[in-house]
This record gives sequence, C-alpha cells and structure tokens, in this order.
Amino acid sequence: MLAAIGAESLDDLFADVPERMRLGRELDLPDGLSEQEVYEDLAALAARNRHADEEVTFVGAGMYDHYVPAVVDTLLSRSEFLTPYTPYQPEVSQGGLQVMFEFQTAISELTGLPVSNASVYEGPSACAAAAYLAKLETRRTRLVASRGLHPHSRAALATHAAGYGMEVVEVPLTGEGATDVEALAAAVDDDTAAVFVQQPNFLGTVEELGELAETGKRSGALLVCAADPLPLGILKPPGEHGADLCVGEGQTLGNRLDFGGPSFGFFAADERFLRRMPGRIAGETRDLDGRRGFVLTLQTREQHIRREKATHNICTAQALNALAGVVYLSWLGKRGLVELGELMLRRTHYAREALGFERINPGPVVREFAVRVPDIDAFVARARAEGINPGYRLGRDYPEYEDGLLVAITERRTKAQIDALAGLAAEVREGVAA
Amino acid sequence: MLAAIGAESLDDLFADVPERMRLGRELDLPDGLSEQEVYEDLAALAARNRHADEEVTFVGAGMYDHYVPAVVDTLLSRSEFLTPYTPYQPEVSQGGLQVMFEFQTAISELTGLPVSNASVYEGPSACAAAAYLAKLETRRTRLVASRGLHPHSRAALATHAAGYGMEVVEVPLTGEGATDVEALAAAVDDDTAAVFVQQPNFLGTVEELGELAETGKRSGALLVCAADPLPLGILKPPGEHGADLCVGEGQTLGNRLDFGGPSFGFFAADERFLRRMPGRIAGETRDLDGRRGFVLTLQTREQHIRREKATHNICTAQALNALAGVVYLSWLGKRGLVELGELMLRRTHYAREALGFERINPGPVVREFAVRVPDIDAFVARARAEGINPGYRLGRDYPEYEDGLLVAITERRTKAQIDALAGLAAEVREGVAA
Amino acid sequence: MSADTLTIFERSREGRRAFTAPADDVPQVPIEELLPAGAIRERPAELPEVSEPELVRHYTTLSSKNFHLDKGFYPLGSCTMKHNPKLHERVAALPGHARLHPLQDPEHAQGALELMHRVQGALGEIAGLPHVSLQPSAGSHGELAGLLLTRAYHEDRGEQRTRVLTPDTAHGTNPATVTMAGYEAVKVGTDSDGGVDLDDLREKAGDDVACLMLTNPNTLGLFDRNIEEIAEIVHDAGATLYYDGANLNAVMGIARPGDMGFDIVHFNLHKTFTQPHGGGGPGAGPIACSDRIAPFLPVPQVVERRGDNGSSDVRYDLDFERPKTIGKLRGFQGNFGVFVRTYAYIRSLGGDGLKDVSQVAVLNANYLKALLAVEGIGEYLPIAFDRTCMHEFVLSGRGAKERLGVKTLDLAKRMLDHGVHPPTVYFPLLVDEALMIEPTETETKERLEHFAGVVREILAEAAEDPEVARSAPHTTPVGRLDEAGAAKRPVVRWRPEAENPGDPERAKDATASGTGAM
Amino acid sequence: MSADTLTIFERSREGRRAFTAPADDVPQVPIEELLPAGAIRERPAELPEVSEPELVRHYTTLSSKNFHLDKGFYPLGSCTMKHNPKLHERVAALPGHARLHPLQDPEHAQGALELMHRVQGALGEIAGLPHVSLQPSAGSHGELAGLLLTRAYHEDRGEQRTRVLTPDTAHGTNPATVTMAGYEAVKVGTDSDGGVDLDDLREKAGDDVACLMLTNPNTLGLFDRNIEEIAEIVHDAGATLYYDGANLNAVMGIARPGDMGFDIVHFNLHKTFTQPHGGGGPGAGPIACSDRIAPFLPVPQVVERRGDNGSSDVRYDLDFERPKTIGKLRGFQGNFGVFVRTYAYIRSLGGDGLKDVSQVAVLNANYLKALLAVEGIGEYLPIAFDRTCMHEFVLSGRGAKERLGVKTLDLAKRMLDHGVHPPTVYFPLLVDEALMIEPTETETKERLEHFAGVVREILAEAAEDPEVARSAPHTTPVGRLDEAGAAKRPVVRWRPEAENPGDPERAKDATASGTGAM
Ligand SMILES: Cc1ncc(COP(=O)(O)O)c(C=O)c1O
Ligand SMILES: Cc1ncc(COP(=O)(O)O)c(C=O)c1O
Repeated sequence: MLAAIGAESLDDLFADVPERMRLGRELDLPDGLSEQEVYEDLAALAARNRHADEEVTFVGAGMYDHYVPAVVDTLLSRSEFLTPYTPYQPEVSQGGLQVMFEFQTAISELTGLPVSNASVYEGPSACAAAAYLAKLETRRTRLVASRGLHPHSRAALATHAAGYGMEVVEVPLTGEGATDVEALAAAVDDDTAAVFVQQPNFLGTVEELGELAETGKRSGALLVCAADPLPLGILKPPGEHGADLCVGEGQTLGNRLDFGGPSFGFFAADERFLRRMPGRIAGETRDLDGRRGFVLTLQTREQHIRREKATHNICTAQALNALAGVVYLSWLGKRGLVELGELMLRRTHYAREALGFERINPGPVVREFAVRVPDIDAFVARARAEGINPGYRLGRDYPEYEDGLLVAITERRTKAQIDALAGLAAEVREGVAA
Repeated sequence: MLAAIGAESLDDLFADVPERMRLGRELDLPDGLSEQEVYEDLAALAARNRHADEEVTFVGAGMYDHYVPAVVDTLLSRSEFLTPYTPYQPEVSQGGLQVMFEFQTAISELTGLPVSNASVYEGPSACAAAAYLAKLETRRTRLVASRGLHPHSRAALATHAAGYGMEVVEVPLTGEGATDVEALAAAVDDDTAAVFVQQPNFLGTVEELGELAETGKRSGALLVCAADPLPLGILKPPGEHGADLCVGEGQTLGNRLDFGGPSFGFFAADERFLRRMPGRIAGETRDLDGRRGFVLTLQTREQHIRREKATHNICTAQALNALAGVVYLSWLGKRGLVELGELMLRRTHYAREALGFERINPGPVVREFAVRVPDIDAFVARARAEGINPGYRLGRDYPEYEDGLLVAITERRTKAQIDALAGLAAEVREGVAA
Repeated sequence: MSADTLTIFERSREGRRAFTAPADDVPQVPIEELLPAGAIRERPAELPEVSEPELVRHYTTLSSKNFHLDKGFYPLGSCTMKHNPKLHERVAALPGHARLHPLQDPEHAQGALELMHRVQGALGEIAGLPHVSLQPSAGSHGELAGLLLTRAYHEDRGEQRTRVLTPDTAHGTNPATVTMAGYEAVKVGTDSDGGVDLDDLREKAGDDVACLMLTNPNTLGLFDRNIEEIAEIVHDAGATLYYDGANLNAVMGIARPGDMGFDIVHFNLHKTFTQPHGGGGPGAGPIACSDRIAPFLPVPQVVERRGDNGSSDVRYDLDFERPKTIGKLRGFQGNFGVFVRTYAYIRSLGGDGLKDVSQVAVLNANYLKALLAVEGIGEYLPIAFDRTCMHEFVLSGRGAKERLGVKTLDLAKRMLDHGVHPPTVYFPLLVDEALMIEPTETETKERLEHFAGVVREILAEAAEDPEVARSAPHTTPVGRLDEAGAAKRPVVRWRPEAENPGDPERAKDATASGTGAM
Repeated sequence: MSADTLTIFERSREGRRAFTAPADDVPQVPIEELLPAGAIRERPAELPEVSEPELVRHYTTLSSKNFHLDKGFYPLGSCTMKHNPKLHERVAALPGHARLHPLQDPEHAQGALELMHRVQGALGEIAGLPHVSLQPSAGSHGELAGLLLTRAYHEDRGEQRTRVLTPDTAHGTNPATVTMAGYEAVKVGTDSDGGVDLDDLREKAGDDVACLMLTNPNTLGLFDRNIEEIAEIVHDAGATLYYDGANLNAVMGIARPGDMGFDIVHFNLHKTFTQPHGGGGPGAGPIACSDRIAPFLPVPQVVERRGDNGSSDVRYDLDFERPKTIGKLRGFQGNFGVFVRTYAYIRSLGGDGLKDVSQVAVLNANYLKALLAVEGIGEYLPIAFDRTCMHEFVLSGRGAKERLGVKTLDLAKRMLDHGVHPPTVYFPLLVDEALMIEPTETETKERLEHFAGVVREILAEAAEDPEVARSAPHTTPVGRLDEAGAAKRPVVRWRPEAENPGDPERAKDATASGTGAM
C-alpha cells in the first residue's frame, strides 16, 4: 500500500506534523488486552456497582426502574438500527427515517402537541433547548422556572442561559409542594421569554397545569412543560392545558438506567414553532415514482445548512434511544399505557398511605411522592441493610426538605415490596412516638 | 372469522373430538403471568444455580468453560438466523445453506476427513449415529468401545444399540489411562462393525491414535474417533491417523454450557460414506443462470424421502449451534486455533505439575488430566468453600478411580487460579504426609 | 464469482485475525516437549483468517439472504412456525442458565432442576400422561426413545414383537425410526375420511405388532374420529400406541393423548412450545408415558425429594437408580436451554392460555381454508379431505397442474416472489401435488387474507402466463437451483482453487428440481 | 399505499396488544378518586395496538431498509464510521452497568465511578490536557461546553469578548455553537495549502476575540502545518484555542492537541472511540482542558479520594464543590453507557494500539486517495488539495459535472446501487461538488479497491449514459425522494385518514433534491 501511495514508511505520512509537536513516546496507557480479558476487567468493575436487580429501589428523581421488554433489546441490537449514521441518504435509510416519523407521532400523541422532533440529548438539556427556542422566538431575556422543575433541569437552564445571555428566575413551591401560582404571576413580565413547569413536578405533585399555563403565558411568554412521558398516559396532555412546548426525559420509555445515560430527550411544540425546532425532523414525502418515503426535513433550520443562523447546534442526537421509546410505546399500546399509568398511580397512593410519614406534597401525586422522615439517616441505613433503597434524599437539592425523602413507584415495585418498606417505616414512627 | 368458516362457535371446530376424550376442565397449571413477572420468576430460578462466573471451575468432562466471543451472540441473535426453519426453499435460504457449507468445510479441516454433515444432536448420540452407519455399511453386529470413550457416549451407544440389534463390548484402559491396544486387538473380530476411541480420551490422555486405528480396523471394522474439536487445532487430525469417521460434541466451539444443551454434534467421514451419512448436508450448485448457490443435497438418504430406508431418522438438528461453531472458528482463525490449543496444553501440564497429586494418566494430556486425591471429599469441600470447583469426580463412572479427580483447563483458567488450587492441594498433601 | 457468494474461506487473507489470545502466563514449554511427535498436527487447519468487521459483515450479509419468521408469513405445514416471544431469548441467556455447567452438583443447580421438574409436570398434565423424560434432543429422537421404551416394555414381559405400524400419512421420521429401532415398518392405509383405515388396521394388528405410531390430528390436519376404536384395536393386540406430538398445537387443553389411550407421547418443544427454529434446530423432543412404560424411562430422571424427617424441605435431584431404564439417549440432561424457553411459554400462558392457543390455531386454519376454497382458488387447489380441519389443512395442486400446467413446486417458488414462505409441499405423500398449510395462532387475520390474495394472484397470473410461475422465483438472491446436479456431483466443502478446479460443465445441464422436504 | 410502507399506527387493530400488565395487587381505587378531574386525560393517546409478532415484524422489516456499517463500506467523511467491536455491546449490557441508577450513592457505584475516572485519565493522556469532564452529550454539546468555559474564563478575568473565529472549512456545528454561546461568529479563510490563512487570522484575532475553534486535521483531511504559529497568534490575542476533536482518529499517539497549544478539546467518543452510531446517536462529547480552564469545568466531577489517615484506600466520588464551575450541562453524569464502550476500546488497544489505529486510518486514506487519482477517475474527481492527507480527503466533483454532466449528488445516489455508502457530499463548503472520503482503519485493502472500482465504473457508465446516475438510485427500497416537497408541506406525524386527507397533488410536482448533510 505504501508503494501505491508513494511513501516509504508510515512515518512519511505524518510529515506535516511539526517535529516539536510529535509525541516522542508511547501514550501512557495500560497495555492492550484480549477480548476475554477486557470482558473480565469490565465484569469486575460492574460487580462493584449495586444495580437495580440487587436491591429493591424506590429511587427515581428523574430516572426510573421500569421493566424494559425483550423486544426492545431484540430490535435495538439489529445492526441495521445499531450501526448506521444519521440518515443522510434517505433512499437507504427508510428504516431509520420511518422510525423517526413514528416516534414523532407517538410523542405528539403523548404531549398533545402537533409537532415533535426526532430526539434531543436528554431531559434537562431539552429544557435548555426550549429556552433557546423561546429566545429566538421572543427575543426576550428572562426565563422563569418553577422550583418544581427537576434540579438538573434548573441547573442546565442556568448553565446554558449564560451563553444565551438570559437570566433565570425561580418561582417557589407552596407549602403543599406545588408551584406557587401567585408567585408565578408576580415573576412573569414583558421580558419573560419562557416559563418552565414540570408535570408531575420533581416531588411527584400533579400540578394544576391549566392554571399555571394561563398565568405563565399572560405576558406573551412561552409555556414550557417538562414532563415524564409515561404518566401522560393518564394525565391530560400539556398541549391540551395550553403548553406551547413540552420537553422531557425519555428514559422511562424503554430505556435502560445506564447510570444516567444515554437515554433521549423529546421536544414537542405547537405547529407555529415547527421551523424553529432544534434537531432532526423526519417528514413524509414521495419518490419520483410516487412511492411513499421519508426524509429528514426542514433542514434549513440546522447547523449543517444554516451554520451560525441555525436554530440549534445539535447534530448527533439519540436516535437509537428514541427507537427504544417508540418500540416500547408500541409494545404497551393504547390500552397498556393507560393500564400501566393507573397501576403506578394506585400503587403510589397506596405506598404513601402505607408509609404513613408526614407528607410534603399531600395533594394528588403520580409515580412519586415526598415525605418527611424522622431520623432519616437511621431510616435509610436500616432500609439499606434490608436490601431496600428507600428513596432519594431531598436535602442536597432542597435544603428546606432536609429530612425529605422522595419515593418512586414503578410497575416493578410490588405491594409486597411496598409493605416491607412500610414495615420499616412503622418501626421508625413507633420509635419516634415511643 | 367464524362466519366465513360457517361455524357458530369455536367449539364447533372441535366437533370431531369425541365427547369422552375432551378434557372437561382447565389444564391444571398455574395462571398465566405478564412478561415482567415471568422474567422475575425465571431470574429467581436462575439465581439458585451457581454458574461458571460465580466460581472458578475446573469441571469439564465433556463440556468446558470457554470464552464465547461477543460476535457469536450478535450473529446468532439475528432473526434471519434465529427464526427460519430448516432451509427447504433454498432460494430464500442461501444464508443458512452457505453457513452449513462453511461449517462442513471447517469440520472437515479439523477432523482431516473430506466430508461432514451440517450437524447432529450432540456428542454421545453422534457416536450412536456412527454405530448405525457402521451397521448399515458392514451389516455386522458388534461394537467395540474403549473405556476411554466418554461414559455418556458409551451409555448412548448401549441404549441405541438395543434398537440397532447390536452388542457393545468394552476395551479397558491401561494402568496409564490409555486404551489398551492388546485388549483392543483381542476384542475386535469379523463381526465387529465399528471400534470407538476418543481423542483426547475421557481422562485427557492423548491416545496413540495411529496404533489404535490400525489395530481396530484389522478385521474390517470402521474406526470411529470421538473428539473434542478444539484440541484438534494442535493434534494430528483423526482422519490422518486412519479414522473412518470422526464425531463429537461441539459445545467447545462457541456454544454455551446451558446445563448441557443445546449444543451440536458433528459427524465427519471418509468420502466413501457420503451417501450413508445421517442428517442434512449442504452442497454447492448453480441456479438456472449459472449463479453459485447452495442446497440441501443427497436428500435421498433422508427420512422425508427414503422413509423406512433412510440412513437415519434425524430431522431437526442443531443448525443454530453449528452456526456458533463456524463463527467461533472463523473468529479464532487459522492461527488463533493453534495459539489457543497451545495455551491450553501448556496450562494443563503446568496445572498437573502444580497440583502434585498422583497421576492416573501420567502420559501426555491436553486440556484435562486425572489424578488421585487423598481424602477427596475433604479436598473438594475445602476448595468449594474457597469458591473453586476443583474438578469432576471420577468415582461414579469409574469405580476403579474412586478417589479420582478430572481437572479441566481452558483459556479462562489463569495461572493465578491454578496456583490457588495448587495451594489447597499442597495443604492436603502436607496433611497426608504429616 | 460474485463477491457476494464468496465463502468465509475465500475471504481469508494471511495474517488477519479477530481473536487475540489472553496472556500466556505459564512457562513457555515448546509443544514438542509436551506431545509425542506423532500426535502433533503437521499443518494448521485451514480456517479463515479474517478481521472482526469482515467476519461480522460476512455473516450479516449471509443472514439477509434468509427468509425468516420475523420477516413474514411462514405457513409451513407440520412445522408450527409460531412466533417465539423475545422474552424467551432473554431468560435463556441469563448467566444462571447459560453459564451453568451440566455437571454442577444438584445442590448448586437447584434452580435448573426445579425448572426441569416443573416442565416435566406441565408436559405430563398437557399430555395426560404423568411420567416425563426431557432427554430426547428432537422429535425424531423422542420417537426413537418411544420405540426403545416399547421394546423394553415388551421384552420385560418376555415378548419379542417385530413390526411397527405407521399410517401412510405418517411423517418420514416415523418409519425411519421404526427401522432404527430394529422393527419392520408396516404401512396402514387411510380411509376416505382421512383417518386410519380401521379394517386395514385390524388386519395388520397381530401379536407381532409392537406399536402403532400415530399423529392426531394427523398430517392431513384431521382429528381421527375413530381414535377410541383405534386405541382399542392396538391395545387388544398387546401393542403400544405412540403419539407423534408434532401436531399437539391443535389440542392443548382440549383433548389429551393420555385420555385418548396413547401410551407414549413425544413433544416437539420447538413446535408447540416455541423455540426459534434456528434454520434447523436446536429443538427438544421430551416424552411422556403411562405407568406401565415409566420404569423404562431414560436416566437420569429429575426428581423431587422431600426432607426425610417429615420436614417440608424440598430439593431436586438427578435419579440414576432406575434398574429397568433403557439408559441414556445422549449426554447430560437434555437441551436445557430449550426447556427454559418452554417453561417461559407455559408460565406466560397458563392453562387457559394454552387452550386459547389451540383454539386460535384451529380457527386460523379453518379461516384460511375457507379463504382458499373460494372460486379462483378452490378449483385449482381443492382441499384433500373436505372436513373441518384442525390446526392445518392439505390442499391438492392437482387442479392447477391439470388446468394451468403449473405444479405445486412452481406455485411455491412463485410465492417466494411475494414475500411469503410457501407451505410444506409434496407431503403427505398420498395427496397429489400436496400443499400443507399451517398458519398458527400467532398470525393475524390480515396476514391470512394477504396470503389468500397472493395465492389468487399467482393462479390468475398462471392462467395468463404459466411461464412466470414455472421459472420462478425471480426476485430472490438466486434463482431456481440445480438440486439434481448437486446430488450427482456433490461438492460438500470448499477447497482452494488448486484442489478443486471449477467444473464449467456443471452449470450447463442445470435442471431445476425441488423436493417436498419437511 | 403498499403494505410495506405502512406505519405502525396504520397496522393497529383495536384490541390487540403485546403487553400484559403485572398483577394489580393494591386496592382498586378508581382513578377519579386519586386525580382531580381537570388533570385526567380525556381520550387515550392513540398509540398503536399490535401483537408482539407484528411489532417485531414491523421493525425488523423497517430495519432491513437501512444501509448500515455491518453491511458494507461506509466512508462518510468526518463521521469516522469504524467498526464497533461487538464486545462493547456485551459489556455495556452487563446489569451492573445497564441497570445502575444514576443516583445510586457513590459507595455503591464504585465500579462505575472508577471506570469514569479511568476514562477521564485516558482521554486526558490522549489529548495532552489533564482535566476532563465526561458530561457533554455529543460533539456539539462539547463545543458549547467549550465556549461556555471560554466565556467563564474570560469573565473570571474581567474580560468581555464578543467574537469567536471559525475557519470557513469548519463543521456547521462550530458556528452554530458560537451563536448559541452568545458570540458573534467570524469566518477565517483557508490558504492555498488548505490550512488556516494566517494573514486573515492575524487580522481578525483582535482583543474582542474569545476563541478560535479549529479542527486539526481539518475537514479537508489536512494537518495544519502552521499550527504552532496559529496557537501563538491566538494566545497572543488573549483568546483560547479550541480543538474540535472530530478528527482525532488521525493523530492518536502521534500528536496531542494539548502539545499543539490547544486549551480545550472535545472528543466525539462515537467517532474516534467506537460507538455504534444508532442511526443518529447516542454519542458523547467529553471535553479536556488545561489548568487555566479547569476551575470552570461542569459539575459533578468524578474524583479519586485517598484515605485521610494516609491509608492507601482509594474511593471514587462525585465532586460538586467547584465554586467557579459553569454548572451542569445535562442531567446526572453523562452518557455512561458510551463511556463503558470507550473504556473497553481503550483497554483493548492500549497506547500502541491507539497509535496503530491512527497510522492505519491515515494509511488507508492515502491508499484510497491514490486509487482514486488514477486515470479514469482523477480527471473527473480531482483532489481538492493535493497533499498527503490524514485520515480522510476531499475530492471535487467539478470534473464529473463539467465533463459528464453528473453532479456529486448523482454519483452518490448511484453508489447506493452498488451497495456502498457514499462519502459525505457537498462539504466542506469551499470545495465545489465536494466528496469527503474517510475509509477508517477497520476497512480492508479489498474494500478500498472495490470502492475505487465502483467509482470508476460509475464514471465510465456516466460517460456512456449520464442519465443512469442522474436518475439513481434504482435498486433501493425507494427512489430519489422529493425533499423540497417535504419541506414545503411538512407532514411530520401520522394522522388517521379522516384527519389528514391524502394530498394527491404532492406526488406530482416531485423534484428530487438532496443535501450535503453531515
Ligand atoms: C409430524 C411430524 N413428526 C415428527 C417430526 C420430527 O420432529 P423433529 O424434526 O423434531 O425431529 C416432524 C417434524 O417435522 C413432524 O412434522
Ligand atoms: C468536524 C465535526 N465537528 C463536530 C461535529 C459534531 O459532533 P456531534 O455530531 O457529536 O455533535 C461533527 C459531526 O459530524 C464533525 O464532523
């Protein structure tokens, strides 16, 4: 090969690299290993993590221990889905493109908004993307976010806002763990580009979304609802409540926990924002013979065409994870989604009742709720010793709930498991009472 | 649908089933479960098995703890390989058929015999299939089997021979754990259809195959060599030693342990037995336009054509497992097979030396060896307490080796693991010495 | 030779590899010091030398030349090509199953043994025969086990019987098994109703008969209404009645072989109980039997043992102590991975679910039969025996052959162009130009209707221009293949050019043929 | 509408389902008692109702319409379509990784944190920049992180800079990121050698410039020989020098961005460090930086902590206490599953293996470049800048367009008919009718030669009859698609017929177009 190139040695090919910049040594990394050894090394690392089959976990707070059906693995492992790049040549990418189109349809159905893109990175950065759209749309500079928005979403908003040249203002929660509507009304002004709320909110509270939307939009700001898509099977969709945009974390739809990623973010919007959406969008079209086909469409929004005028810089997104999402939703189906939602809803209320701790958000909750636990350190330690991870401690993110525990319920958490946790809770309550 | 059929109810469709034979109740089985629950039930069962990643296992005795590369899983899980039936329509089965052809080529290379079929069930029943071929070929009634042949193979021979109308005669092992050539010479007569030996034999001994073949074939019997295909990478192939047939268990080639199955059996033969082979054989041919293609060939041997005159009754075989075999061999490649064989060989001799127990088969061994362990119960218990399964106890199959332990080595058993076992062995030896 | 049909051996390039050996951590003794010279291989086996990407591409590309169940309709009669729930692959792959050594002591394999025990129990209940051995590796292996049991049973009673009866509709494995089990195969005729000809049976069922092997519903897809009488005749003759369970999918929870009078049953787990067929296996062929046959079952049996001292502790064990056993049919305990899938299936469905399976399988078959009986199809492909069918039915291609000049084989090949798999063809043998159609319960109404539409279209096309079907398929990776040539000059392994000079003559006298394999 | 292009929604039939709910084991309180009326969904989301087999078939069939890396050559420039070892999927799926909750306390996630720490260390070593954050979700997210770091750095020094420079060859994400980070994007020209135009750079590198974003080798596949001078100019202006790591595959173990003077680097783990691209993600875009930028890195950082009392115990933790941090870019700790694969890759290859990767990537590119320079190709597709290339190179379709009347788009579409994926087209923008070709190191010599043969054949065919290419592709599931029409009347979700009456006019004015997306 060198001869054909007209080079004498491999080194010749790197003649353009200035001598002084060459690494005159080997990279300081451990020696390479055989496949078997790498497998063993990684298996040993993995064994030092306590995963969700090794304990009964009530931890949620943004990612949840749902059952992922085998069809998802089967289909995602197909090389045809796993190994292509973004579908730049639609004629040999109809599989991936149609999946995107179907995904968009499913997200549109869930959110009650007519348009969706084919995925963004994940939940919190999806909020930031919504903020950017609001900025482009309104040219305003303030973002108002409920304290019920996931702490990571609020953090990501703030980080990105520094670039967008925007300020983030927070609206507190009421004593019942819901967004304070009056405070929201006070926070929103003529320079507010977008208002961010979350449904259910970080504490699991079912927000009065209609009221929040009405209030939030009063001065022309966009109402952005972050949502967990799974409970949207039983909750009125944000779009029907008047949300302009609905974004969120898609992990709950057939994706692994994966210590936090990769999963996918979704981004749905009202029709009028179609040409300002971030990321890939698949559209239906025809070929020269009139056959139905799908393409990446509205590409003039995107960085590779529009460059500095693009509506977002996103390029590689989360196509495979979005595929998991649409396969999962198709597996659940129209009825299954409702059944699963109702099961979670009932179990959540049952668990809250059974635990009997003081409630931080006493109103309606789905899939998650927050309570105050007397001597929370001891309770958590006790539960963990029993192989139960009892929930997420709110203290770090919410100093006002220093003794707060956020308890998540999925279809994997059976009544028996809830009862076991309730048994430990009873001990604590009695201990305190005694 | 019933209307189109002209039936009133589902029951109508079963009118032909006499009333008295109908099951007038539900089947007495537990109620059906959701996917998630079935998964959990099976995961709970699986957790009650101690598998080969949960201990350091030196157990072999016919199936071995080899590393199965990820490519095998990837390719076997493709629906295109996983879900078709036997390739009866070659035009839409070229994938499966070409795999069979490649598999046959690989087996032929390993065994040194020109023809191979596309798989039989597994090892021991492959011996029985060889016996049936020998019966059809020679019309004789005696089978002579070395005591070095796997006990399961000897048992399967006996079971099937009862149907074939044949008798099985056993040839003992020498004091060094190899087939006794003189006894073999004495056992073989004019009515002997086939002689069975194994390479390496059940104790791991490398048999003097040339001599056994010469002796065994003296009176016109077929020499059948059972073999573990993996060490054939470094051992002279049975075909070159004069074996007429070579059969064996394919688990070691990229198949799981699976508590004993499914794996595959292979069946290779000298050219002159081609039309007496059992099972499917793929052959190369052309289509009407002269394009290369593959078909199931020589089907007039088979049950679906020849019925009671078939050379065997096998129908469903082990195509998917055979695919694992050829993928694994292609992954290893020409050099890898040798490297792996040499690694096992060296580690086996190292382990035998390191353990220091009295040797049952002191001569050359590959991948496995047998030793006498003083107070074997205590030693095994001790090792298991340390998370080591030290080997297979020979007592049940070989009363003459009541204190015998068969120790298997694969590329997964590192020097460190061998040394750990050797440490325990030293304790026992010292304990006995003391 | 197009790159597309190169074998992996032809893709080999010196020095390439996917595998890297793990660290060689023991002393580097040369192989010559460890093995006698005569035992060492002189030249390495000519395995391919390829990189991982090329390995993956080779087999991925090959795979895409296969039709498969996950692609479309696959009504291969007698093969029960039902959907295999994807969960089954997941649970079979759990390390506790997939990485369990077969010689792990029972103490550390309690999960596996309990699973097998439960499968035994469930199969026994489904068959109505309480004693089960999971050991046989496939249906035909189960048949052989059944006849070896029959032999052992008769011999135990001091009887030497020499003949086994099989109907002329029987699957090829039945007579093939008879011979392998050392019996003479004797054919029994079929009556005008598609059932066993009772007169013929009575005549042949002498005291030299060891067994009647029967499939019920039979390979015509018909339930033999005379089953009671058949059982009586066979038992009166002192013979055993063997049930070929390949068609069990029709009657689960509806009628049990044991209740019909059968003594021994084999199950094709890979048919009735879902296993991805893998292009020709693996499967498993457990057997169930009545009390009188039980003593002879293979070893080991999976047994449940309760604590001696009246304790309720249960543990599972392998029982080798069965003095009258026929012995072992194969290594270890059978195709355990297949049992895991079977277990998952039975556990998912429960008793009523299994009954649903059979009911819908029969419903689907009868619906498709009705769709194919209409004008434009029925006159070309008349039903062989016009009765309510069970899970499958058999049409005759007689009409198409006579009136259109296209044979069943041509129709089958033309179906390939329509993206559906053809039915089983040319079987059962007693039906002229047979098409044996088994849709299974996992197919939708739309799929059945689509298939009927395809058949109609092909027939209409053949009425216009039969040549299209006769030269079909036209859209597959290869066209009709020369099977006769392949058998005449068999090339059954690849060899380097030098060793295996191309035979330019071979392509020339290509005469495409086809078989009714199954 | 052919059944083949039906969406999953169109396959829906009332009452079908794949899912069964687990036992509903808690009191059956009606939903109305648990949720306020206004919060309850009034009509169910119209998800499809399909059985598992039909679900599987639908997506399996869809999948088969994709070209993919495991099928064949995929020389998509700038995308580094290298083989993804199958091991990586296996280790990523280990339950200890895949089923680990992101909020598991560090004590019970030591394996994951150590893995991340090791990946940080390795990436730092490869980049020659010691501080690493794994958090960004993809390359462009890494770019944004880089500019937010730049902003924080300047602001921390009390400076307000307003412009960021990007070469005119830059990938679209670079200028797009500049705008999102609140800067003005300013273009820098390319010199006749294909490198940064130093004069232009000098002129624009004022003290209002915050950063120069550079790819090296750049998108022309050329290593910028003036990199030292560039770094000097940028640093003299007080700006940061940002390295777009998309092309790192060319220089691993050979030259390190840190040693070249870069301050911040992003890695496209999904390019250089193997991730199956998934049809458009997931990926990950970690960043590495120098000491002066480090205080601003996102939180949390994965850190190693040693026992206080001088003990050698090591534990890994998430560090949130970084006062100058830019904050969080996303939820949790980043795309951990991607890090597992990256780790496996680096561990498999080691330092010398990574260097081999780059050497062979460059060798393959130069070899293919040579094959495409010969007569019959070179005159139609001249190289844009005739220098030794690095891991990729850019041809211009100028010759083909002028002399044959076929555009680069036509050539690309015609390649589809030959079973190879076309290169990236129409990028970089400054090359007329560009073809950007990156073969990667995992391709064999035969593949490169085959591709060159395909190109030659297409050109020869176009010389005969350009229409074949102009109307290509001819063998794909669909022909050239009407992208303009799709954008004009966007249909971006499926709706039931009633809601979405077919627009019969749409097909008519179909004018196929194509873009040079990447
Ligand atoms: C009726 C019948 N009997 C027996 C068999 C043999 O079963 P197996 O292929 O599992 O050996 C078959 C399989 O096709 C069959 O259809
Ligand atoms: C040169 C260059 N920079 C940046 C990117 C953006 O990376 P990502 O797609 O990971 O966001 C790409 C991806 O195509 C690229 O090629």
